[in-house]
Amino acid sequence: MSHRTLTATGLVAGYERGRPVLEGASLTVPAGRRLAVLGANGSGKTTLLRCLSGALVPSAGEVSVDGARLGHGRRALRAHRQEVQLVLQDPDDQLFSASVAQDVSFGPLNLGLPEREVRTRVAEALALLAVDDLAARPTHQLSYGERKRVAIAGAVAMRPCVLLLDEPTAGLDPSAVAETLAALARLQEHDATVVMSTHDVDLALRWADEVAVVVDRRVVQGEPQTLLGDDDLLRRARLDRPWALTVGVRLRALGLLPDGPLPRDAAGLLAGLPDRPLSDRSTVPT
Amino acid sequence: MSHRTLTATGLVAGYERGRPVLEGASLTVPAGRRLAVLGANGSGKTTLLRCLSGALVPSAGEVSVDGARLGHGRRALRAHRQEVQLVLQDPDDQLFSASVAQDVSFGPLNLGLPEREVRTRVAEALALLAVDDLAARPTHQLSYGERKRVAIAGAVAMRPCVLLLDEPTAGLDPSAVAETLAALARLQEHDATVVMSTHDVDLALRWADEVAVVVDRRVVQGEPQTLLGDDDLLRRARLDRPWALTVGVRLRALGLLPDGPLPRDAAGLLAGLPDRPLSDRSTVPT
Amino acid sequence: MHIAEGFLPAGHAAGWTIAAAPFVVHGARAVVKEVRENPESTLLLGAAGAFTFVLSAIKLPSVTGSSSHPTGTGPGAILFRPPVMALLGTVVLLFQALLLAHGGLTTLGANAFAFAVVGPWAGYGAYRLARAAGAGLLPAVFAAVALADLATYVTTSFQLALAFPDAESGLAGALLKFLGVFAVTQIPLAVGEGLLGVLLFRVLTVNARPELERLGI
Amino acid sequence: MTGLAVDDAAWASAWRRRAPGDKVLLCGGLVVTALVLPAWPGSALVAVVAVALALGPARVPARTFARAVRWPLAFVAVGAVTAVVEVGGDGVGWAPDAAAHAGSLVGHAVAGSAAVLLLATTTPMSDLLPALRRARVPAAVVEVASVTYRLLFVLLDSLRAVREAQAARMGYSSLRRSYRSSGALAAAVLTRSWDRARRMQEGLAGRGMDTGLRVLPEVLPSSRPFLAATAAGLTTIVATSAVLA
Repeated sequence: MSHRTLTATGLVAGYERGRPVLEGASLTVPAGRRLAVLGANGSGKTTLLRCLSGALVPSAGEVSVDGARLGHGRRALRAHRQEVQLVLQDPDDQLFSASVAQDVSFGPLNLGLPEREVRTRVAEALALLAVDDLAARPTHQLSYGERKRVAIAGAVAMRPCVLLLDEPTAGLDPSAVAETLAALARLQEHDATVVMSTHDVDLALRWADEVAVVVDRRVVQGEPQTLLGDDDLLRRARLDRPWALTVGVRLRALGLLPDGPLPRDAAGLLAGLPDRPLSDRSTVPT
Repeated sequence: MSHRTLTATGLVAGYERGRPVLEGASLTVPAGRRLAVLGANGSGKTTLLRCLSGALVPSAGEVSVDGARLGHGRRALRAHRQEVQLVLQDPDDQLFSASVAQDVSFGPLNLGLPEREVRTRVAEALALLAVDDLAARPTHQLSYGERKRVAIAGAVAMRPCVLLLDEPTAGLDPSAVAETLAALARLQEHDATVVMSTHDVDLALRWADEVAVVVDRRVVQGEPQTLLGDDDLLRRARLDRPWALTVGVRLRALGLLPDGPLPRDAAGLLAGLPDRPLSDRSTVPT
Repeated sequence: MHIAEGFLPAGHAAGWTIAAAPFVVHGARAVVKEVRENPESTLLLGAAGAFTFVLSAIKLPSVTGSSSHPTGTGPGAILFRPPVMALLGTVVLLFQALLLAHGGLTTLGANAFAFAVVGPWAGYGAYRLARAAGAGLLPAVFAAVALADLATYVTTSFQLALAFPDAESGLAGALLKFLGVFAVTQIPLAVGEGLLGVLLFRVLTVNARPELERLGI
Repeated sequence: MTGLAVDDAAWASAWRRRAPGDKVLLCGGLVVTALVLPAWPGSALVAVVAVALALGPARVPARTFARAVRWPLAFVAVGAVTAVVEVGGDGVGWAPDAAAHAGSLVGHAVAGSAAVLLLATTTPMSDLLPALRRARVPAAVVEVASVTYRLLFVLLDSLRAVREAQAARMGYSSLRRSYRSSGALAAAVLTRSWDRARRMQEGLAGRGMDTGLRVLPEVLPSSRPFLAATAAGLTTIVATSAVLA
């Protein structure tokens, strides 16, 4: 895997009741950084990811990789799919073989790789997702969280430069979310660029280097701290403000947090707060 | 609807790989209060709700309403279902009709009610869930959040005393979660007791009057502030501590929050914090 | 290819409706009996109908790249038996007429006779014969599904020939014409559908063994 | 969820609130008229009326109507040409009355298809199925058909999603792989349909599914003016046809 910059320009796509879900949406997936695509249900997050992956051909606009425009031909799509992989939200849409290892081998086999190479890739993908112990298990016996990770492994075995994940943490309990995030961190170490869609603003603030908010059929892209603190934008996008920013801003106003970026999560917030009770502070001169 | 107390005692149920998912689980659903059933994926939350609703017959233990034990006969079950309704996590498991209004009419018709009364109940249930504008829309055109609320309406039209909801907010964006919680509040005003299962500890802390944590095949029940602050219990249940408690405890230690129960959410936390910057405080004597 | 609305003369449309009726009514009786004994089988039968509809929406891969769809009734005939398929197939044809504009209402009887009666019976017959002759499951499935597809289009050709006999060579000539257009071109597609059926059952024998056993396969 | 264009049109049609019985009478009348009258001018009139009603008062999108009518047109074209080709001792040629015969076939079929499409694009299936019940089709059959209608959208969604996931992993990059993927796709949809039926059974048992899947159809009152206009219109078509012929 190596770094590629994936961009979308002026996408019009995904008609619903006579109007496109996206109308002039542009996005740059920064190579090697973590991008969270945020939006309410039905805002067009999935449509955007499907366009980026080549699964959906936009009726206007274009998708390109390192500046090279994605064509509509079979061959162009084939090349694109080796570089960009999309993992759907529902793992059952992606798991159709009897056993985990068989399922993960589906993509590499279709690439026409020799058996030895396929085995290597399957083992590598399973290990990266920490599901190697499930290799011989039938897919229908797995828990939901396990199925989600196996579905990701199926895409990872294609060794894409950019991995697009549609709601990878939806429906997962906290420990499964932590395991998924750890797996994504390992993927990044293997030079894959990871994009995830979510409506969990707290998760996006905690995880992402950059966020793209899908709002009013377009995309607004920027720093998490800036966009997720923009109440007007969040209202239009039907999203909440992350609690860490709400509380962080107030604590900073109270003079309790040091300068610099606001904390992204509870651990960061606690680390920023003073150690001693404030009653000490008011008595002991600093 | 009227208040009934639903209890489960010593439930053994839901075999998986040779061992029951619940092994001696007991729970009291307090009439008229909001109960959140918390647990990781696969811990047995759904099994517990299915036993309570009568959908699953436990291999040991019993379920009772106001002290009357639920029998296994058809008639007993029929009576029980008029008092206790379970809404499944996946709305597509419950919506069998293509028309929203027709689907909601199914339960009341099965109660043998006259047509006029059925129409009243359908209208009432749709209004309570704020989905009356969807009555004439086909089920397959609804969004996931809309389908979830229509599925709840189908149960509400039975006018149960106790409504059990399996993960009613899973997969919903913040505005859909807010709409669902508002609908549940309206149900409570109609004297229904509402129980929801979730693994979202922040939501449970914010919403519930009482929580039941499913852990080690049993149930631990108590006050949200107590149980959700119990790190040992949370670790065993593979759950996180709610951020509001983590941050609240620290802020209280710093002398920034008044005595009494800790805040449940960002709004409560902000309300408890002092208004003026602390630098003022240290200069102006109080 | 379903016979479009208005294509058959009124007399033929009525005649084929009468010809299909006993089979469909027999299927309806079987369904009513099944539902009376097990109310929950309504859902399983509905799911079977939906599967048949969706199966016919799968594109059959072909060398030429031209897309064509399976009839979808072969696997159903093996899994759910021809009487039930007579009803489910007719329901699916009604849905295809009203949701996709494939086929029609006055031609529903003729289409039902070809797709929901002859196809499933021919396929099921082939399946039983092959099994009785000691064939394995997958060869029997291939024979059944391919034959169900082919028999359907032979029947359609016959229906059209009967309606539009050749001015010079009569019924025989017309049959030759329609077979040439609607059935001979169908042979590769029938083979394709048979292959699809084999692949489908091969996956099912691994992934859904208990269900197959419950259905007696 | 993604729907079917004709079904979407039916739910959004301006005639959605009209009584299904009224629409069945109108469209049934048009179909029969198209079939029994001579193609010119009878069927032609029916076709014009059906298209005008759909695009006019019923406000069906022209694009949807045009796209849907392509299917029957394809069959009609192939079928009509085959019917009027003559196979004789001296090879293949046009029958003597080929043009007139083909014109008649095409006329009947296009008019009939347009009339059925008028019904299809204005009346959702869930309005028509209760009408079947009134036509004394057994309840169990109507209920199976309703479940089929609901589930086919659920399964079509699965079909599209699974196929897309397979395509993303190159499952359709050669003929051989396409067959394997299609087989796995069919199996995935079938096993899901079974799962879904099982889970639905529990979901519905809680609401008392001991007595079948009875639901209360919407009250969509019949309109006298609509029925009167239907009768008058059909009579006019028959009369005009007789006069012109």
